[in-house]
Amino acid sequence: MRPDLPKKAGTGGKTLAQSSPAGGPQSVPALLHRNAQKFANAPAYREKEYGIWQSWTWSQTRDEVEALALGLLEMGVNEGDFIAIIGRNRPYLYWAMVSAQMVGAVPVPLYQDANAEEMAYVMNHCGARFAVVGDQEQVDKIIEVQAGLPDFEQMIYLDPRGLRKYDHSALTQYENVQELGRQHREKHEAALKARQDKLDYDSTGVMLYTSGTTGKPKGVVLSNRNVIETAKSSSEFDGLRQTDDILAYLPMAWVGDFIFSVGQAMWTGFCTNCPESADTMHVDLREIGPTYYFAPPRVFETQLTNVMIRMEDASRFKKWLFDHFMAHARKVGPALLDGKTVSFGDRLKYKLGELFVYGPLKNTLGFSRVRVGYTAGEAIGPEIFDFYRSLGINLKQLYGQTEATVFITAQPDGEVRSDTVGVTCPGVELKIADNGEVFYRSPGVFVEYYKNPESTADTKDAEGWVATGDAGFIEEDTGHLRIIDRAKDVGQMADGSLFAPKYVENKLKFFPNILEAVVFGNKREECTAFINIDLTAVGNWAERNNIGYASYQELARHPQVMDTIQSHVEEVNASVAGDEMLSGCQIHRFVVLHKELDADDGELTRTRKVRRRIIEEKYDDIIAALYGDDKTVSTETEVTYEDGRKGSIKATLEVRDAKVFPVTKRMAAE
Amino acid sequence: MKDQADSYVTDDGRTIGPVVMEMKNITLRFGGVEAIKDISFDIREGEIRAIIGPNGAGKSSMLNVISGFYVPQEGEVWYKGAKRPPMKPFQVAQQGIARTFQNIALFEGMSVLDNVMTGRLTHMESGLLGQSIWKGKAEAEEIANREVAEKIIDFLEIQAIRKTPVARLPYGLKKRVELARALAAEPTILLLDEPMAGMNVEEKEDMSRFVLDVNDEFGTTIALIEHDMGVVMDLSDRVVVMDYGRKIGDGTPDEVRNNQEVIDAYLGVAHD
Amino acid sequence: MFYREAGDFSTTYAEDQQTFPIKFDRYRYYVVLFIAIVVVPFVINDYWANSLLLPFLIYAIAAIGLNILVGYCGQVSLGTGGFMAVGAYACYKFMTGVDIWWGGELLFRLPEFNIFFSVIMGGVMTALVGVLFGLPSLRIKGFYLAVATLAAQFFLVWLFNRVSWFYNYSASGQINAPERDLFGVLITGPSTEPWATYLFCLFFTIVCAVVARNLTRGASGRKWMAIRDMDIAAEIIGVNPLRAKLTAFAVSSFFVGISGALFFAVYLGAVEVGEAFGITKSFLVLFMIIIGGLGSIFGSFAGAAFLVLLPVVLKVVGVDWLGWPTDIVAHLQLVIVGGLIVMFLILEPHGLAQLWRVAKEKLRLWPFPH
Amino acid sequence: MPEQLAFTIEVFLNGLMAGVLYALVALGFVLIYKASGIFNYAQGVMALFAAMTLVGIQNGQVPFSHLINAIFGTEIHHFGWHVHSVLAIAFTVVVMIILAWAVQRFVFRHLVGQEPIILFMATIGLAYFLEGVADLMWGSEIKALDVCMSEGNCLPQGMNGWIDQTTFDVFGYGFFIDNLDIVASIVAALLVAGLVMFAQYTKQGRAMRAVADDHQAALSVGVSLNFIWILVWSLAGFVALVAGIMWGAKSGVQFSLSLIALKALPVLMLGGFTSIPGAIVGGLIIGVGEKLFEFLIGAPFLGGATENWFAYMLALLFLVFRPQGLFGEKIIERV
Repeated sequence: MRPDLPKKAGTGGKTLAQSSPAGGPQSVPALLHRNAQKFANAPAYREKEYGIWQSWTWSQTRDEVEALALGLLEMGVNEGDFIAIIGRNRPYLYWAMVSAQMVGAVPVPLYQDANAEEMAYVMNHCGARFAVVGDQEQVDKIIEVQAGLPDFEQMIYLDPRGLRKYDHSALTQYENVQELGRQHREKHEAALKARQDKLDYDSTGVMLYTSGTTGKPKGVVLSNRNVIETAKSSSEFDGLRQTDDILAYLPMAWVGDFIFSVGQAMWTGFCTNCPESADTMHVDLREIGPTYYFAPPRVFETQLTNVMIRMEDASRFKKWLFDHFMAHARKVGPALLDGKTVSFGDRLKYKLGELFVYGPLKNTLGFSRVRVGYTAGEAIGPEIFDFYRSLGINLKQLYGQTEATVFITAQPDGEVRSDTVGVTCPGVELKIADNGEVFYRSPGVFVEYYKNPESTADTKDAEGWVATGDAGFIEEDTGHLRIIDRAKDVGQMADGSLFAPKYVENKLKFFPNILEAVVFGNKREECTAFINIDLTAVGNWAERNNIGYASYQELARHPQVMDTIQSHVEEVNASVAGDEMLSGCQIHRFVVLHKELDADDGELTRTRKVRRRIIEEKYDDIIAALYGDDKTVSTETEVTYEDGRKGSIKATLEVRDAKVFPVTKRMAAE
Repeated sequence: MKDQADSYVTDDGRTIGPVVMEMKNITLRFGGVEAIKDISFDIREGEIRAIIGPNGAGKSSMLNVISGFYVPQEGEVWYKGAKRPPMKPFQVAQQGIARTFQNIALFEGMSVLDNVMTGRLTHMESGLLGQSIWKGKAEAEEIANREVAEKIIDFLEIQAIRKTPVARLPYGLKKRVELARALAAEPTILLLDEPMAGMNVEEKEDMSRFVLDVNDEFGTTIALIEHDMGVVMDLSDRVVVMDYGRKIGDGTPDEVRNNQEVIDAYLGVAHD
Repeated sequence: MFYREAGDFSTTYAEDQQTFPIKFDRYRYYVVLFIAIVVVPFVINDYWANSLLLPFLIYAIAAIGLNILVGYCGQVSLGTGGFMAVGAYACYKFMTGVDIWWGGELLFRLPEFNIFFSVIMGGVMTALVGVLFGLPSLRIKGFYLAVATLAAQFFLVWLFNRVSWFYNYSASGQINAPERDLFGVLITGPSTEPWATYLFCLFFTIVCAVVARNLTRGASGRKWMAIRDMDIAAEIIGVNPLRAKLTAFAVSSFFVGISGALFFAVYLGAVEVGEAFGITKSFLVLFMIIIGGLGSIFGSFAGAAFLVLLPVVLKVVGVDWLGWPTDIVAHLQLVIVGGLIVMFLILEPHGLAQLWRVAKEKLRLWPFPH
Repeated sequence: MPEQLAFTIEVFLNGLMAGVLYALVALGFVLIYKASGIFNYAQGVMALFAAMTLVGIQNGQVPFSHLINAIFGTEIHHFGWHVHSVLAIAFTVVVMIILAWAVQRFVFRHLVGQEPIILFMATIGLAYFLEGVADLMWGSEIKALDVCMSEGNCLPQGMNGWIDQTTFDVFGYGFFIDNLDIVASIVAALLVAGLVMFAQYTKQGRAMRAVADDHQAALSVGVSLNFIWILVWSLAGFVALVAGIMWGAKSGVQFSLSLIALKALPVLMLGGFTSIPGAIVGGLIIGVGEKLFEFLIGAPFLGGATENWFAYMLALLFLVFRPQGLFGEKIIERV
């Protein structure tokens, strides 16, 4: 056994030890057993496969998981081993995680779209001995790097398609492992029981690698306490029920998915539904109609854009109906949702709207049944946010991170606003450092960064306070937390005033036409920006004004497009000017970038966060031009295509000057 | 040439069984014209057997003979070691021979799923009465066969269009659906009539992949027609080359590639 | 607009394959059934029964039958009238007791069948005749066949006209339905209650519709449609064409026979084959399925309803309101029906059913146009 | 020569004459079918329509008078003049041409490329429509039709179907045959010959056949489909008119007239839809066949009236053994 095994590590664990419930289930497997008793015949997992929703009850799930666990024992999995889990969201993979925990191993979910090198790094770092993967694609990736993985032994795959001719010495099919387990049940039953009994609040539940905006990913070790406590408190916070349904479609390697689809699911016993494939996601969402739903802002954004685009071709009457009632919804919808008093007439009219517009709309989007909806990860545009809420969808924001097992703050029903991230979740304490950085402490605080004590020390101090790396402040009157930006990105302009790029970028990204924006200005006199247009929205606009375009690049440099973007930029400047703290961050010059920022080019993280430093290096020539005064700049950029080939594109970009505004007093609109 | 009875293993690890179907001196005439002149060849279990030749070489006619649609004036068809008595196409199908068509012959009035289900018809025998009551045997049978059909649909990655009427599909997808329909019959021999006809490069690659996968996963014996030599050569284990209704070559792709007559036929002016 | 499908999903193939997979549709269907079975019988009166409901129900059966043959199997038949006649006369013979003669003397006479079974026998006999006239369909295709079926039409009508055995040697050459009852309730004869006759027909209509649906969504249905869409391909993938076509003819004729029997025994009561089951009847039913929608059970109902309603409406408007002479209204009706047929074939070859489908799609997508 | 035989021969002759008429109507079908692939069920109703129009014009009836009276409560019926037959026929021809144009313009132009069966159903609808219109225009009562070339010599005396004197005799046996039938069959025969000529030797005729063989090709050599279609519909209309006159003169103008279409169908099945000679031969076979059958078997043993179905049964049985008809050539099916 390795000395640095998380079991006995983690100050965070100790300080909060007393908060572990006496007798209650102390591990995820324990929860599973509880559910298999309590909700024996209630649906636990569903997956759209072969045209219908294949379903498993809790007791069936328990059997499946146990079979796999026994199989793992037979294959010689040791306590403390790491088992990589790679693939799209499928019940079998969730089970694999629980099985891993049952046998005292640690599940390590990885991003399925990670390339071979990224995988190699992670698997090497944790020294995974086993991997459970989805299909041939994943198998191939691992085989590609297997040579460089000394500890790696066995791969277990789900979908045998195309793998028949592979050398099976280090390759086993999932079903066969389960079969193996069932055969050797009595041989290992006792061992399995023993290993499960050893599991307690402080044993490791899961290890998740943070995509990390900079540098190599870090392995965040989460104990059962972290998982169960947060699951428990957050479930109570939102009154989640056993009868709820969620759609599991976000990367399994992301802490959110783990907490929703495993933590909370296990705690409350609700049903986790997996879509058939990426391209049937929306149909499946509509069929399942989840009651508890999470999506990052961009998903809601694209969806809203699509709604608007589709409404464009609607008949005049329908369009009128839509606009008319949506206007009304914006007026009273949110108020109704927050249970504020609304005049009878307005209620009646809203009811009508519900019949003609909101209801059908929610239905076609698959939101009819959503009782609790969350968005997080980045700031969401006010009008996007309000759109969904005015429909009567209880969409809320939360603020969290892997190190906190997600929940730091969240918006309670009735106190929902687009510009805050809510109040502290149960059991969470907050403090704001002088430089504005937000610190928290909670039962969810991670144990450690695996094999990385110094980073652990940097992030978490002796009392268990964890630095979020975000700058923000707490509103005195409401106690709501407001996030301005990444702390390290909050810099200073040459004149010493505050520079919060993210804050401005978000305001920009609130415009449907703008997909991404990167603002520069640290230590400089004025701010400038890169902008990516949204191909869907702008492309559609182009079609309707029959403007032909062959590529993103061509559309991006179309003068009319430039004009629109410029007007957006200037609007933002106007609103930024309203905030004296940040008024220095108005954008003086900008370019519309000739290519879309892309994770494959390392410009974004897999969770689509902007990688500033890399961009700054890569496009230094353009930045130079932004701070120079010539009207155009020619550049050449390397790109990676879908199939991994590299290429490069040349382009000449137009640099535009944007109108800036004098500092004004805070206006009501803000 | 290996002996008809024994089986061998290809270098990519597939087992090719003994001969499952043999054409003996087939001659087919339409009125005066001889579409096929005294052709003989065999198809081995689990192999991919290609029949190639320029347009109008009589490939399709040959396929139609195999699937019983044309009755040759002379010659015999041996199937699973027995001489095949003259039979109607549907009987041939019931014997486990499924096929696709050069110019797609899907049932335009039905959904993709229903089309694939028609492939299962040879496996369904509940009577009219049972069906009219539906509950019970008929439904059970329906569901059992639906499961098979769904596996095929999943295999060919057409889940997203499961319930779309085929009339609305683009050409490439239709081809795939037709393959699905043929596969659904779980045939002993699968006949593909120019599976790549009218496809662009990617579609051709996809189709080739599927053909290989089918042969791989289900060990289905495949006999396919192509006039585009390139595609066939990397696909098939053995190739018959036809020209003007005669057989001018038969053997592994390499053997055929170096066959002078074949080269002439292909370099010589194309005749339709 | 009224559809709320989120959360309405199927976890088994049985659920996925049911007739109304969408909850909303299912409930609407139950409501209709409830009204038809429970409410109507209490409010029905002679006028409604005889001028609308009975003909509607009976024609619906015929339309479903013909639709199976034409709409699903693609075999056009113009012999519907003749087949209905078979149903009617078979029913008549069985309810009055079939008499078998040999060489001029009566061999024996079957007991009189109960009206219910007489109707069934009407269907069975028609099925047999249907198969007989279906045999050529193997060789003859398209409208060669359509025309061939006229042979059935004319021959059968002639047969029932000439062979007095069929009308029990009555002087009038007509057949009259004697009084018959089911569980003591009069179903046929002059003194029946509207609700009784209505329920009797309703029963058959519902059963036929359900059976038709079950057949068309299962293996048989696919065989038929395969033949319809591309008979050669169908045969090559293993469909026995003769079998498929003959089953279609049999099932279709069975339904048509039932409707013929009901038409005679329950609705008209007395029939002169020439006028009741002439070629115009064949066309009428054909029109029903064209207007209603080929290859759709719902269409069969819609078409029947439409063509039953049309004359009534025209009469009410033309004769009762405008006070025009009846013959003119009758002629107008010809013009309108003919015009409608052409119009439908041009604008919506799939008939009312298609319009319905489209409307439904729109409602499901509401407020989006597509 | 025994009586029986003489009768038989007489029946045979009658059949032959009827057959010529069938052939004539059948020809109407073949023309349209060859040129446009439309199987025109409305042919018979067109005959009825033509005949009624002719009578209407002759008697100077006011079109739609009944309808007008019904709507406006007026009492108009006739213009009060009488139109000379030749003129009336001329008018009627014009009407039929207009009809042809209308049918092409408003119905079949919109159905181009539909399956034959759909087109067929459309013509059934058309038949209903026309019948309704005809009745509305001229009233549905039975009308006498007299076609007179000039005062006095009307050919032949209208509805006097009866035969009063021996038409001619051979070996002392009197053959009784209706003059009308003789005239009719002569006219019909002439017309048939004429049409065949037209189809074979005139420019339009050749164009017509070109279209029949291959639309695209015909188009490419600059044949106007539209024109051809209107042409054939007009021809069909003309044929209908003649048939209408013959039939109408014989048994009066009434609905039953439209049933000659039903008579022509089996003729076509027998002769094949596309073959002109087929139509003629088929017509004769059916005509003779049904008369003889009725005379020898139907009347004595089956209770008569077998003409109704005999033709169909014959055609049906025949088709089962030779689906492509008498003159059609075998189709090789391909996939």
